Amino acid sequence: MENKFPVKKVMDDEGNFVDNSYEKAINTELVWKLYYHMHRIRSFDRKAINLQRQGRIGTYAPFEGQEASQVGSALVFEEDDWIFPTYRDHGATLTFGADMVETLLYWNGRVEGSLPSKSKNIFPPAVPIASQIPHAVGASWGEKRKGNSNIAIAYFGDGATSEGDFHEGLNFASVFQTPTIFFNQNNGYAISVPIEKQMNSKTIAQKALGYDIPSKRVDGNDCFSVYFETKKAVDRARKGKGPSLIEAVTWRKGAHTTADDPSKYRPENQGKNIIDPITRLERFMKNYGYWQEEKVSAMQKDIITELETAVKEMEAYKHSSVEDLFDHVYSELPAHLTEQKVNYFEHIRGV
Amino acid sequence: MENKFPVKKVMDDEGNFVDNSYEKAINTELVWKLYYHMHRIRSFDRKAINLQRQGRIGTYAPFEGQEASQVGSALVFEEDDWIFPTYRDHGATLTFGADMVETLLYWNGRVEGSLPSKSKNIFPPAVPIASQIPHAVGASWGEKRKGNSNIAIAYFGDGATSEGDFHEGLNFASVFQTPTIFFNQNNGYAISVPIEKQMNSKTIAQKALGYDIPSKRVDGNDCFSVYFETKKAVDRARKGKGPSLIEAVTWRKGAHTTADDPSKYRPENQGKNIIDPITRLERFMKNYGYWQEEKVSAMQKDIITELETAVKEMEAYKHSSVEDLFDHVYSELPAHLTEQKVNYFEHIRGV
Amino acid sequence: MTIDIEMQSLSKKRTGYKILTMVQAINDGMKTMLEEDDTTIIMGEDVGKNGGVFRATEGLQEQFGEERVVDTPLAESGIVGTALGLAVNGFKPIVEIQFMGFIYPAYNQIMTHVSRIRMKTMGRFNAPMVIRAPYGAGIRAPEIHSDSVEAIFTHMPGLKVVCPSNPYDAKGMLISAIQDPDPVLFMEPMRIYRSMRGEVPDEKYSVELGKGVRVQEGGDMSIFAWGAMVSIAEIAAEQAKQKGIQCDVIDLRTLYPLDRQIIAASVQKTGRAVVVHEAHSTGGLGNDIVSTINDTSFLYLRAPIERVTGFDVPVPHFALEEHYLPTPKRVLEAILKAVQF
Amino acid sequence: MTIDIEMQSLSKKRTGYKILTMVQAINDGMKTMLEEDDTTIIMGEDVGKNGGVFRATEGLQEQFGEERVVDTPLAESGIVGTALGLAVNGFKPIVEIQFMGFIYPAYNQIMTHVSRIRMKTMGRFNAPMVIRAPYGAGIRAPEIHSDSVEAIFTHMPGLKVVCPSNPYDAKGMLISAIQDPDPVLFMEPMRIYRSMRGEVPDEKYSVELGKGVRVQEGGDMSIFAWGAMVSIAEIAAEQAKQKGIQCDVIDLRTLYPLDRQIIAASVQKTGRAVVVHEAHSTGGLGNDIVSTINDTSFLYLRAPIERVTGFDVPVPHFALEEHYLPTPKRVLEAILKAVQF
Ligand SMILES: Cc1ncc(C[n+]2csc(CCOP(=O)(O)OP(=O)(O)O)c2C)c(N)n1
Ligand SMILES: Cc1ncc(C[n+]2csc(CCOP(=O)(O)OP(=O)(O)O)c2C)c(N)n1
Ligand SMILES: [Mg+2]
Ligand SMILES: [Mg+2]
Repeated sequence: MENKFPVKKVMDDEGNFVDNSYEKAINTELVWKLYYHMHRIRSFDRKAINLQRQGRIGTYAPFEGQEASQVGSALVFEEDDWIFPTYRDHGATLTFGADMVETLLYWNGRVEGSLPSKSKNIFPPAVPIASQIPHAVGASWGEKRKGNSNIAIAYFGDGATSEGDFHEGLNFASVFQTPTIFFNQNNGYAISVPIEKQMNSKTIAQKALGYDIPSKRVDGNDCFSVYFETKKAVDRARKGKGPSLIEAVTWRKGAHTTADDPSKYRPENQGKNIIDPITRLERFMKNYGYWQEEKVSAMQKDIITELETAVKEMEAYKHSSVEDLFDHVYSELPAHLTEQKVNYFEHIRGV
Repeated sequence: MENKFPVKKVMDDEGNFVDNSYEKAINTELVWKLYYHMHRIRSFDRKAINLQRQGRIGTYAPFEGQEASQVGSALVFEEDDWIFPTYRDHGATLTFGADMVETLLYWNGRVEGSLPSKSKNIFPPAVPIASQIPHAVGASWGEKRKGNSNIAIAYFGDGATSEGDFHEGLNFASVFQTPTIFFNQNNGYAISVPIEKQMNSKTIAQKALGYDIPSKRVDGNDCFSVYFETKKAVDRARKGKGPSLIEAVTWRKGAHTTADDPSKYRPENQGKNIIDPITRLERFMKNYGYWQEEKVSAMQKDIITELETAVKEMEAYKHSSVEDLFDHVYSELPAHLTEQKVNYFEHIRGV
Repeated sequence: MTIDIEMQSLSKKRTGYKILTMVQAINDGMKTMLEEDDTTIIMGEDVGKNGGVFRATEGLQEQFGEERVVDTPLAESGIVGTALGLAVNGFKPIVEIQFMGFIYPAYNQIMTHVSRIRMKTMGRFNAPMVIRAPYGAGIRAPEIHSDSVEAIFTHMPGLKVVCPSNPYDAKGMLISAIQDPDPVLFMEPMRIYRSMRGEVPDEKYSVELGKGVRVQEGGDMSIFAWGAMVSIAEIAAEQAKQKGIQCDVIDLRTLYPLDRQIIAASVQKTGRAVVVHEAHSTGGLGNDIVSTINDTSFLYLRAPIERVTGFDVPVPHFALEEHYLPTPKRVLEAILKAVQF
Repeated sequence: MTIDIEMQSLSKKRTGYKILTMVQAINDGMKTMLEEDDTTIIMGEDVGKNGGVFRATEGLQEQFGEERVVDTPLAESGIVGTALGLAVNGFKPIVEIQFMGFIYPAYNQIMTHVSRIRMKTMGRFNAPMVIRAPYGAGIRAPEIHSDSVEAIFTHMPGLKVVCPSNPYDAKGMLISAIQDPDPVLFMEPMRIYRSMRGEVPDEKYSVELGKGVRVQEGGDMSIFAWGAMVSIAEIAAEQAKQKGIQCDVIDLRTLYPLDRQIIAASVQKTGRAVVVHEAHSTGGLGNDIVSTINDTSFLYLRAPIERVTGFDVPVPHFALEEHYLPTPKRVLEAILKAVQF
């Protein structure tokens, strides 16, 4: 099966074209957009880890190593598309337009962080694995029913493919030919469980065969390959040609979350030979004359400023309101909940 | 995909060999065993429908049309194998050795009917669709762990392939290489929903590709094809070579259950050109010199006697015991349940 | 034949009304909303041509087309999860779960998403969807087909749970449920799907969710029930009347949020209560009603509250189901026990 | 360092005992049974090399091998369903569900098969399996990780539900659960996994399921709690003592079947009761306890029973979890309210 799903690459580890047919499609704007966002989300990611270590936010799920997959895909989507992320896809949502302060708030246990205040259709990160997959099918089916060309993307990991909801979602998408992109980041592990124990098959792409859904394996550390293959799938979906599955073969460089210790289960050198996705793009930029030292440092400065401002805003954010515990459960507070709320406020005030 | 999974046939609709390589493997004993059991379960099935119409049993799920699939597969299994049937697979369980009286009791709402008193490893018919599939994986995994060569078979329908448990079960079997046979009867419908609405793929066999589980499509109305392909899968499993999926393409001639009216959703002539599996075997028997008129009538007489005796026994069966409502929930009756039971018995006695 | 003639004549009694069974009233409620609101869609197993295994969606696909009345694959989690995706994108799905005992595969979707999406997004996304589920024993159905599991849903903030006991309420409450901005689990007592007929207005009307109703008035005893148990309670109340005991029979109708006011008002009048439900005793909603009375009406109570429920055993295969289910006789005994305390 | 030295010295106090945290005691319980009984196997996500996300299975795969301590694919329904297949075929699976909030996908398997297989087969097949599930809020975990949903399992005849509150009980009850011929849901209060240490015998011992225990004695008030709420109840009881109110604090330990005797005996002594649990109020087990008191001790009651519970809202994101959870102060107020009634 592996032969049937070769890993599609546009550039190699050294940043050289493998597939020259993309030469025209790649231009300064795209290169810098990819580079900027990958940088931006990596800085965010590292900052967040630090904030967690300092106790300034809660448990955090880092995505270092997966920037090409997240940025390369997220840049394809348009304003009215729908994104259904997991807890590890805030690189993608930030790229798509989620607010950075709110993203930080999420990791600080604030409900304000699980919805984008902007009018973007970003779903709260799915915590129960694979549960978001049917949602993406439903939302994109809605777009199709309305006669729009908007699509939905579901992000999910290698581990998620084992859950029933993955299967049910794909089957629904196939039957109703919904404009859904199933975007898998195969990062090698589900917490401590390596993919060899998660499945006996060598690829995730082949799992689409059972539904007659077209699928592709792409080098998830090659931002171009991710970008262009996702784009093809998206264009297909917009044209009413139905769902696709993309397996982005990537690598979780760090821990599952800040509460996890990969040295317990991962051989020390595993993955060390994998070239970092940002390094790869840098090599490409240098090889093909896109590199501009000053532009990079200006960019980095901007990102740091943005980040620091966001962290400050997060920390200065108005305190959680206890009302919010009660007020968003129903469209109108039912009587018994009003009573619970009133009693609790009396309790707080020491009445 | 359909081309990749041709429907394997040993004989054609006229009862002529399509694949002569089986000529040696087919002998009088096998032919008559198949014929006898198919006849027997059909007689049972028709009797059961009548009993239901007369209000002598409850809602009943007929399997007419699927006899070759059920008998052809069930005859392959051995004493210590495990069978996980659905509500429509009592043709298979009867063939495997389930008691006929108990089978009737099941359809009369008696819990006594959902376990075979014989020491056969037949699970109670699974009512929640696809839920038995992981059980079969677990039980056969148990056999493997014990170092036995016993296997387990899960029977399930085309509709069942849509449920998450189908997917999770196949993945577990693939990962742990359990000796499990996933035996699908694709009878064209899940109640009123035709397979074209159940899935967009043309075959069920292809659904095994995602797990690297070998699969075959067989003519489910050709008892030989079912028998020999199941045997291959079983032999493989017994040798420690892991699970297989078999799609038996067959046809539900009647209603989903006696409470169902297929004329509401099925075109009148649909399936009328499908040659009945028993007719096909009869043609084969006549074509190849197996037919013996007297033997057939003797057989039929025996079956009728067996059936009538079974119905009598079922109707003379000791009444349901109200104790059974309480006594098998836990290994020991907990205090609160004892109290409920005692109170209820007092209530019945009018104390 | 006789029945048809009777129906005919009954239905002529008042213009603007039809005499319908409960399942017909439910059908009528869906039809009303499909006509009125384009975003309403029906999804489920066998809801299309077949019109549902109970014929609740009969004729609707024919009238509204395959786009509005959708036969889905056989996968409850997929159905509910997909419906949620549609709901947040502006649709109002009415999901049919074929029997309540088959809702369990969808439990994760309902528990972690459908009921929480409003809270998770502070109202930005919400799930105006209805999950219809025929429930309960008493029709000689196969195993698992007869479960009554409201209690695993009344412990799920964000969801509303309702259960009508007659055709009029069924249509009116279903329309309310469809129009409700929150997700509603709509339980349908299949035992009385067809066993009872009643006047149902032709037009659109709604019955407010969250409100119980007194179906029989009396000062000696409060009986609380819903769904198929309401008529059991009524029969027992009639029998109690023969013995000089006047019962207040309350059909709770909405199981979450409970109408605590009607419960308290009745018990404060009678001082005694019997709760009747099909579900198991332990963990059953009856315990919530006991608590409600404890919380609101402690000083009024003159006897322990009696609960007449299904036993703490799995709903049995149907040969024994009559022994599992509450009967008028069991209810009457509970009434007498409370009166004689 | 200091803690280690302290542990060292504490553990020298008595031979045959170790000072363990709850999660270590659970580990010890599993180890004991893996050693004793070859048919015992551990299955779950990350239970192998990683030793579980809470380290409950730490070292067990190393000691007993990959055959006995099995990392499974990420699929709760598959895990439980497969475990049931193993259980009916002579094995004793101990299933780890990573967090109780992820048990929902397995609800169908537990509800329709695990809890019913004995009844369906009149005892021919049974499911001697344990499902371990860390539950509860208070550790700043992400969404869904903090649910307390015993009530959706105490409404499921055929299953037992237990929840220890200290290391000693944890090991002893886990051993009982593994040896029990019936399926047991073993809830582990992750909030006190490591926050408390206690003496745990090295050897195998068992704590009987179905029995609560009095952890503090008093005649004025009964407090019922389990798991992480026991120490909350104890703190409140201490504070009440300062005010001259003596509380009976009962750790129920087994949630199904409830120890009704200990509940009745305590309330019949005190005439007043407070129930404390993390789960939502409506549909919560607290209501069953109220019912049990109603059924057994009506005439003894001198005040309405108070319930201090999680609110009827989804367990919030952690910034607000302290407001969701019962606190000693809320319990104390309930005590005073009942006393002053
Ligand atoms: C239903 C469910 N079960 C278990 C978990 C606990 N859990 C959180 S992340 C995770 C691993 C997911 O792996 P994968 O899908 O590969 O995504 P990744 O974390 O690698 O991005 C697990 C088991 C969960 N969140 N939901
Ligand atoms: C989880 C679940 N959902 C729904 C049902 C109701 N139901 C019973 S049989 C059936 C159709 C099954 O179709 P298929 O798997 O093709 O088997 P067949 O009946 O054709 O043998 C349905 C939907 C059920 N039993 N379980
Ligand atoms: Mg992964
Ligand atoms: Mg079928």
